[in-house]
Amino acid sequence: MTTIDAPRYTARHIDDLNMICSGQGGDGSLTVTTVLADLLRRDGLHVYTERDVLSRIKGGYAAASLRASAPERHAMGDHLEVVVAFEEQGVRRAIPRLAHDAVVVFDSSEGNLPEGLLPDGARLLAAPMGRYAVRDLGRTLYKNMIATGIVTRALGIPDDEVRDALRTRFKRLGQPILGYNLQALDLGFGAAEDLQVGEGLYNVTQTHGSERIQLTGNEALAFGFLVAGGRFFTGYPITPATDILDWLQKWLPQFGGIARQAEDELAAINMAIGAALTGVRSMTGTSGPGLALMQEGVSQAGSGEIPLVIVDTQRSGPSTGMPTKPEQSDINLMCFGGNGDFPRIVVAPGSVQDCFEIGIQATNLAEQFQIPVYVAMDQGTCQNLATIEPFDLDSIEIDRGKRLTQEQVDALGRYDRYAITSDGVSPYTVPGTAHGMSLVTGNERYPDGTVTTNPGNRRVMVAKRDRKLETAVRGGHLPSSVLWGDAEAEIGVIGVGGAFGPILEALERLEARGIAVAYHQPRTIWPVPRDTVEFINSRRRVFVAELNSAAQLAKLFIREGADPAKIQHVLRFDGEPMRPNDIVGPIASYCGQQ
Amino acid sequence: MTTIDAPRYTARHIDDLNMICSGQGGDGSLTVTTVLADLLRRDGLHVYTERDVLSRIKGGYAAASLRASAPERHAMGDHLEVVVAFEEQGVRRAIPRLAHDAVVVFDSSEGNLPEGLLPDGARLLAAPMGRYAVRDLGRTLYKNMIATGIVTRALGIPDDEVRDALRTRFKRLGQPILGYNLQALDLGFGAAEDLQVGEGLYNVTQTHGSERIQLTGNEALAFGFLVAGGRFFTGYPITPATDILDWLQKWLPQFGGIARQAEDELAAINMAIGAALTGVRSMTGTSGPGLALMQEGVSQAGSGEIPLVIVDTQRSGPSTGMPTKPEQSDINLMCFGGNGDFPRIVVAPGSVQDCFEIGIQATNLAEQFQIPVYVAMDQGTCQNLATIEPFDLDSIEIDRGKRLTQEQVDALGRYDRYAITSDGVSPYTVPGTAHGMSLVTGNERYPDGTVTTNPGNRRVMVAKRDRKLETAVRGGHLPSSVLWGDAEAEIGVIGVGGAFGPILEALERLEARGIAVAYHQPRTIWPVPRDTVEFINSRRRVFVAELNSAAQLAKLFIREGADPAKIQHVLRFDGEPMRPNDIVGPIASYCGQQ
Amino acid sequence: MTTLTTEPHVTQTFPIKDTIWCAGCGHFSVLNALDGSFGRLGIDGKDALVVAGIGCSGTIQNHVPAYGYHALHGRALPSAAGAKMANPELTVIAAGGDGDGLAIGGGHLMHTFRNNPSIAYIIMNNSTYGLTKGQASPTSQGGFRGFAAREQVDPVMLGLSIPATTFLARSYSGDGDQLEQLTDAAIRHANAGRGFAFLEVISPCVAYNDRYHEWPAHLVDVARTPGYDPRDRAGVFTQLLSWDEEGRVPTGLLFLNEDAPLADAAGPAQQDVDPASNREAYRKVLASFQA
Amino acid sequence: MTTLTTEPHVTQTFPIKDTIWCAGCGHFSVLNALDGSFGRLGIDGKDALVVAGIGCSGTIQNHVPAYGYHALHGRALPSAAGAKMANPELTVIAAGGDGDGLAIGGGHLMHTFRNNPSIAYIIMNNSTYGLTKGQASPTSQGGFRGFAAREQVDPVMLGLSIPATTFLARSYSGDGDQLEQLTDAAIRHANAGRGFAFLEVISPCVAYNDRYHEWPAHLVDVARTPGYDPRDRAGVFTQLLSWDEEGRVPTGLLFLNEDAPLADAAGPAQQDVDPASNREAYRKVLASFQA
Ligand SMILES: Cc1ncc(C[n+]2csc(CCOP(=O)(O)OP(=O)(O)O)c2C)c(N)n1
Ligand SMILES: Cc1ncc(C[n+]2csc(CCOP(=O)(O)OP(=O)(O)O)c2C)c(N)n1
Ligand code: SF4
Ligand code: SF4
Ligand SMILES: [Mg+2]
Ligand SMILES: [Mg+2]
Repeated sequence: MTTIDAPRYTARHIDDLNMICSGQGGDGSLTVTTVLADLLRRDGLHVYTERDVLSRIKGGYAAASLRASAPERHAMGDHLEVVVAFEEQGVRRAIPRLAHDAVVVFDSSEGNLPEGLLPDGARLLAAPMGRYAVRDLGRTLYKNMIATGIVTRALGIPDDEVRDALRTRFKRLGQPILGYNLQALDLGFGAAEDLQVGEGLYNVTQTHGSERIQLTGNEALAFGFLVAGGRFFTGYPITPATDILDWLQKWLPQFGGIARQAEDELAAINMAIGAALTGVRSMTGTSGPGLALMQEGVSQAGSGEIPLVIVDTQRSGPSTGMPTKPEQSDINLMCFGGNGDFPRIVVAPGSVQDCFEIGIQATNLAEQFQIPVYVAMDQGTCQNLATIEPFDLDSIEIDRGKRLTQEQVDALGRYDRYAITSDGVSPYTVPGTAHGMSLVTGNERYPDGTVTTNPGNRRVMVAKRDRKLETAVRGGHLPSSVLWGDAEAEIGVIGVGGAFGPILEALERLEARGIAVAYHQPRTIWPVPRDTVEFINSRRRVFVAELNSAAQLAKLFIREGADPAKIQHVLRFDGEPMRPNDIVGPIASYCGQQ
Repeated sequence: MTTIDAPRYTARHIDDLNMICSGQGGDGSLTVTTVLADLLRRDGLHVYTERDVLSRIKGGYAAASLRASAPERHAMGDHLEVVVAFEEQGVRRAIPRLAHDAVVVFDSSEGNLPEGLLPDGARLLAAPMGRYAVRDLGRTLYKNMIATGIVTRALGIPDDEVRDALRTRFKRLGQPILGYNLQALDLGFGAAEDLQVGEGLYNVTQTHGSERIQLTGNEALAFGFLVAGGRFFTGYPITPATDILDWLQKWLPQFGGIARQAEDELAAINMAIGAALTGVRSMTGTSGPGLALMQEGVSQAGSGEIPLVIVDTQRSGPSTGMPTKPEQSDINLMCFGGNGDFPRIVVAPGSVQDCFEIGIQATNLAEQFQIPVYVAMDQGTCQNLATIEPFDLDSIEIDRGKRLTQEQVDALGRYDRYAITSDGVSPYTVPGTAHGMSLVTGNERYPDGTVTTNPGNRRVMVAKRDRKLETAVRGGHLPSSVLWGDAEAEIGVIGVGGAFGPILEALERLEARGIAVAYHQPRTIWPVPRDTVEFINSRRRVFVAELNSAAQLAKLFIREGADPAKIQHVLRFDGEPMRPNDIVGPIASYCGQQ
Repeated sequence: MTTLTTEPHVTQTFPIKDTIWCAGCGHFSVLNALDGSFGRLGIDGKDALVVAGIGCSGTIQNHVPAYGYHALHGRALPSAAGAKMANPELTVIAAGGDGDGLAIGGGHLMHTFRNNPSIAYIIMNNSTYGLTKGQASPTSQGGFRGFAAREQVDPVMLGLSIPATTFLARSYSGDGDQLEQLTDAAIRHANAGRGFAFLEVISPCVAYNDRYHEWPAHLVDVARTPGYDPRDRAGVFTQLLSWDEEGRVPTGLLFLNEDAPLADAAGPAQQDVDPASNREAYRKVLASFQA
Repeated sequence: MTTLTTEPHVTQTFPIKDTIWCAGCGHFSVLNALDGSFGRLGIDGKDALVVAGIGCSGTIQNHVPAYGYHALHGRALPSAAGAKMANPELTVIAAGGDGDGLAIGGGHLMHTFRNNPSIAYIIMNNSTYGLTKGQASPTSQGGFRGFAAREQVDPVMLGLSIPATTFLARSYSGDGDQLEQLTDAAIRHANAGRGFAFLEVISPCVAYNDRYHEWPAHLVDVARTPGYDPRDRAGVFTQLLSWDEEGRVPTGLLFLNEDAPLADAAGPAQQDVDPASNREAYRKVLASFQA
């Protein structure tokens, strides 16, 4: 470790900045990264953020990470250029990931970092920020803006730009809070001066593209649902799904829609079903424990042929597990939960862009096929924030499936809610339509909706329901797989959601090392796409990267015909997000490299 | 069809009688078969019964079937020697299955059977039983005992034996009900005389073995739980699980135990968990819709390492489906339901004897491994009644796993509820034990039970939980597979529960046709037994017979390494029980026979 | 009991004759009253949705000239509330048994009282689980004993305990006239946007808990009780408690709160989902992500 | 608020210091009262099980010197009831938040009142979902408005509506003495086999719904209200309603029914499961299948 005596560093130009800010829950680490994200986004960089918090409101280790890069990134990198820590443990946790010339901004109110803790090359910017905040502003909370001032100086961002960003971000808080924050910022600038940061230690490349939008996967998905005509949402608070409810409660009413907090997940899914019966495009969202509770409702939607979108923002299980941590361990539950055999679709977005597109597609699919459609998210995919090009709002298509108008019903001699059709999908009416009255039920039924156990009818009805998926697959209606990297490579990798970003980045690094890899990103996981199975079976080796301990995804592919001998599992299930090196490592070593 | 003018038939001797009695729900068909079962069981025959009812209390087609045979049978045969029908539709439904010389007892109160309906060889015994009952006894209900009188005469059973059986069976009803029933019986005997049944049309072979017991799979399972020390059961009424609750409500209190109807399935499983925490051996039971609701609780038991037995008496799904009909379509839900990854065991009894043994084993396993253990039943396995040798009550073994005594706790320097152990199982204490206090939680936790998201701890804890199944497999603790038929045969068949009896019988018939078949009966289905996968992979072709449309069992084996190319699916999902010919047919045709 | 009078005149798509009920089941009367209410209230069945739970009672929707939904066991209320929220122009009627509505569905009942959606709900209380063959329900005393403290849970008392409650009534399958009146009143209350209209009908199960002969002596019609004021919540509670102690079970319109503000009647949610006509508004949303 | 006084003296196996709570959270007082009750009532923690739900409140069991179980969200009551049924000799205390106990767990609360198991239940009511960051709960008025008609569901009123209810109390985190007394009274009631003892504690969430400064002016202690009779169910209902209209929230022992028959105290269910000692009895069962 070196302490800084003089501004003897010349700023390194970087176009990929990885930063973490950590402290106790309530220390305001997230705000530091939010302000920086605003600034760097305006500089035209792509911004990506992650949170790492405990399931408690105040206290306990809490961190927010930020990546700002010229190329679009969907995950944190492996190395950290900037570390901001309000506590020593934050520094300790970051050490394994420090870049060779990392800047460490440390709140020394409770004492200095132990000598020798930081590796050589790292630059320590220590100041008693908490003490300054209490001394000058009366509340320790403002230390986060002092840190912000130090960091922005270290990154060579002009002070006025930073003040501007604060004003925009804290507008709603009003005076005097905004004023205190600005004062704290100045304290930070002062501290940076004392620490002789000079013109800055890093120089972050600016690019263009300020039209970009910045949002989380949860927001993108909810927005996709909205533009697809989604007008009804019910949920029950649960991390990390709550944001969807929040977002829709804000926006849906402005479109004549309804977003409602139900008394529990059973009510949530059954309210959504009730709404769907009236012809409203309807969605519910939850995470693992809530999804477990919803299983009877999903089976009901499958049996009764009721269109419904169900979002599962997966988190670490089993049971309550680690509620704030990412995982992909409800894949089995989505594909195989519910009692009895019924068709369902499970789609899995990777990027924030995917979340939007798949939000639209899922909403369409549910109604086209009168079927429950799961959107498989994970805590990272949900809550990490990215900067992307604005969505195309001009080519949104809505497909209401076989919804009958009054004229069509009138033209029919006889209307059967569950009419047997060659594509498995029966025309439907909604209440308000004359002569279209129907009986919808979760029992087995004749085409007219009356309950029966007639064995012949049963066979026909089961086959009819099963045909829906065949139709969806044959017609190319399901979100398609995407092939990234070297299509011809003998080595393949597969992963969804939180594995998407790390895999994309791993691809680049492997390419740089001369290892060609093809990345097959399935965006539908049930029914298992044929091309996924073919991808596996046509390569020499395929690494299936997933955030769970049981290889749920890989086993799903094996069940549907993938050759187990080709598959190598890359499993992460310790609550940490996947990192590019989790993928680079095993592939490189398979190729005989370290 | 021949009408009977004179007793020109000589009684055919049979040692395998298949009979069905049908009418409207409430007509008392089940009582007819019950009385006959009592009689034939006393004659030393093995008795097996099935019910086929609708989900309604009165009215609608309802039937009960009975098989009485010298060899033990676990399913109905393909042909019916005796048909009793209070309605024409009962005859019509039975026609495809009539034996060449079947006896058809028909209530002609509402008119005769249409001429030409019955095939040649069938013998019609028609009488206006309903009218007789109303005329002589004032209530149409008694027609079922008139029918009983005709049938027992047709089977050559002495009248006094029949009267005796009635007296025993209806003891609880008291006079005058018993008297009316006896009168009705006499009316039946009289009718038989008018119909010139003579000494009987069939002669059912008598054997010995009157020590035998007669019970359903549900009863055997509940009894197994009881003798294994099970002392707590909670359930919510649902077909076909309710019998378990009923039986245990009768017997458990006599052993200091508790069986309780909860307000719903969520309460049921959580009450059972609460009881388990006190060290009581605890079970809950339900069917598909209830099981879907219990999924969060199962995941909690998996996470918190709480011993719990969960019975799923599967019925036709999805959702409410066909509540009174058999299916095996919750296999996926049991093996893959619940959120997150956690170890669980799924066992699947075939015969009534299995139900008893596996009831004991499941109860032991739950506590040995502190894990949720599913018992996968199906409506047939649950409710069909069989006559078997009395259970061996002398060699019951109870294994309470690593339960610590006060002395053991006192000897410990430190007690950690979730101590890391090489077999994955941590020693446990129950409330009341000093210094053994523990924190049990569904969150991830340190060995001492305090909640944490520490990644290193997480990895260790996941691995610890996973080791339980490895230990169970390695130690041979799970119910083992049974091999029936010709062990060396190139053709194999696999099936559980309701497929067990039909397969066994199919084996005999195939053997008679010179086709050698090996039947592998897995009695554990999760974790998938290695020998099941090996069985499949070492044969030329394996027929996996199951009661669902999605081949859930076969796919499970494929997922775990079975070669899909070897497997041929035999699927029945129309709500009817599987029949021997469902298996004989495909195997014979595979072997080039018809 | 009563027999069905409806003809299959509204939709040709499902038969409305063949019920699964035992002859004499109390549920026939409820069906009769409900079925007739469409005509009496001039509601076109195409604008109505009847949501039923699971149980013998949970088949009533099959026989009413309206859209019908057979919900999950215990989930009739959230299903019905969801439908009403999504399309407030519909007449939404929920119905089911005492097991369905008070055991597994008990939590939803409490929350429906508090959320007060404008739906009518008819609970067909036979103090037993008919369809699963006679188990005790939350309104049964052990062994179906008595009339005094007749109920382990009295949904009317429960409703009184929740501030938002607006309409509580009870009737009896043996009293067709009162049942018709109260069914109409409940639907009218809901359709006027006054909130959740709760109607319990004592509807004996002749197969497992036949008490037709016992009920009449125990019922007391509040419409014939001088001074009974259904608007006085505390008074109603007190009166009901004291009747309960005497083994008497009140029927009629037991509680009514007309002072509560009317529920919003926003239009149906599904209107106007065409992307083209919403494009500008969607752009506003998009812009919120640029801030 | 108060700080923890307990030392980790009873078991060495888990730390009891580090709570997840924000400084000033009302839950500290509840913990303090509960923790102290073991000593005051002479209960050996080894013979007690504290079952908590999920929420900030749902971590209280980590800090009490007893066996602890962290149940599922909303399922503290059935879990606790199951444990008590299985071993009636245990002191069983359930605890959790208003979201846990009244939203997702509302159905179980009603059924626990009616089944009346001898457990104490402490609901820590902050009228919000603390752990999930401040959503409305069933006791919040829109935007956490008022004191009058303070609650959309008042669990005490709910309890009054159920015949089997035996003990209803309310306290406040700001009143440590009352809280201790009522905590002790609740546990005593349960341990005497008198049934379900329900204690609601107004326990403000300083992060999302901090109303410490507002509460004192609105609380009224029934112990200091002359003529208040907690044994008169109708009277209590009427009084509570009228206080509610005045914007006053009563605390203290609000309702007590000591006339109810004592719950059976059968011994622990797990005794004597040895196959050898039960063999003759099992044979009797076997014989029943030979009939
Ligand atoms: C989740 C679930 N649990 C249990 C059942 C089984 N079940 C069907 S109807 C019923 C109770 C019927 O009683 P009630 O609601 O009072 O209606 P009734 O038949 O008396 O009219 C039950 C428990 C089910 N269908 N679903
Ligand atoms: C089935 C399920 N749904 C949702 C959640 C998420 N969740 C955790 S705590 C909580 C509510 C907490 O509120 P409350 O019970 O009032 O406790 P407080 O934090 O206010 O003390 C919720 C909804 C969960 N854990 N499980
Ligand atoms: S069982 Fe009871 S509730 Fe069901 S139809 Fe028959 S009488 Fe009615
Ligand atoms: S968020 Fe509220 S309830 Fe939770 S610990 Fe903080 S103050 Fe207490
Ligand atoms: Mg009922
Ligand atoms: Mg709360």
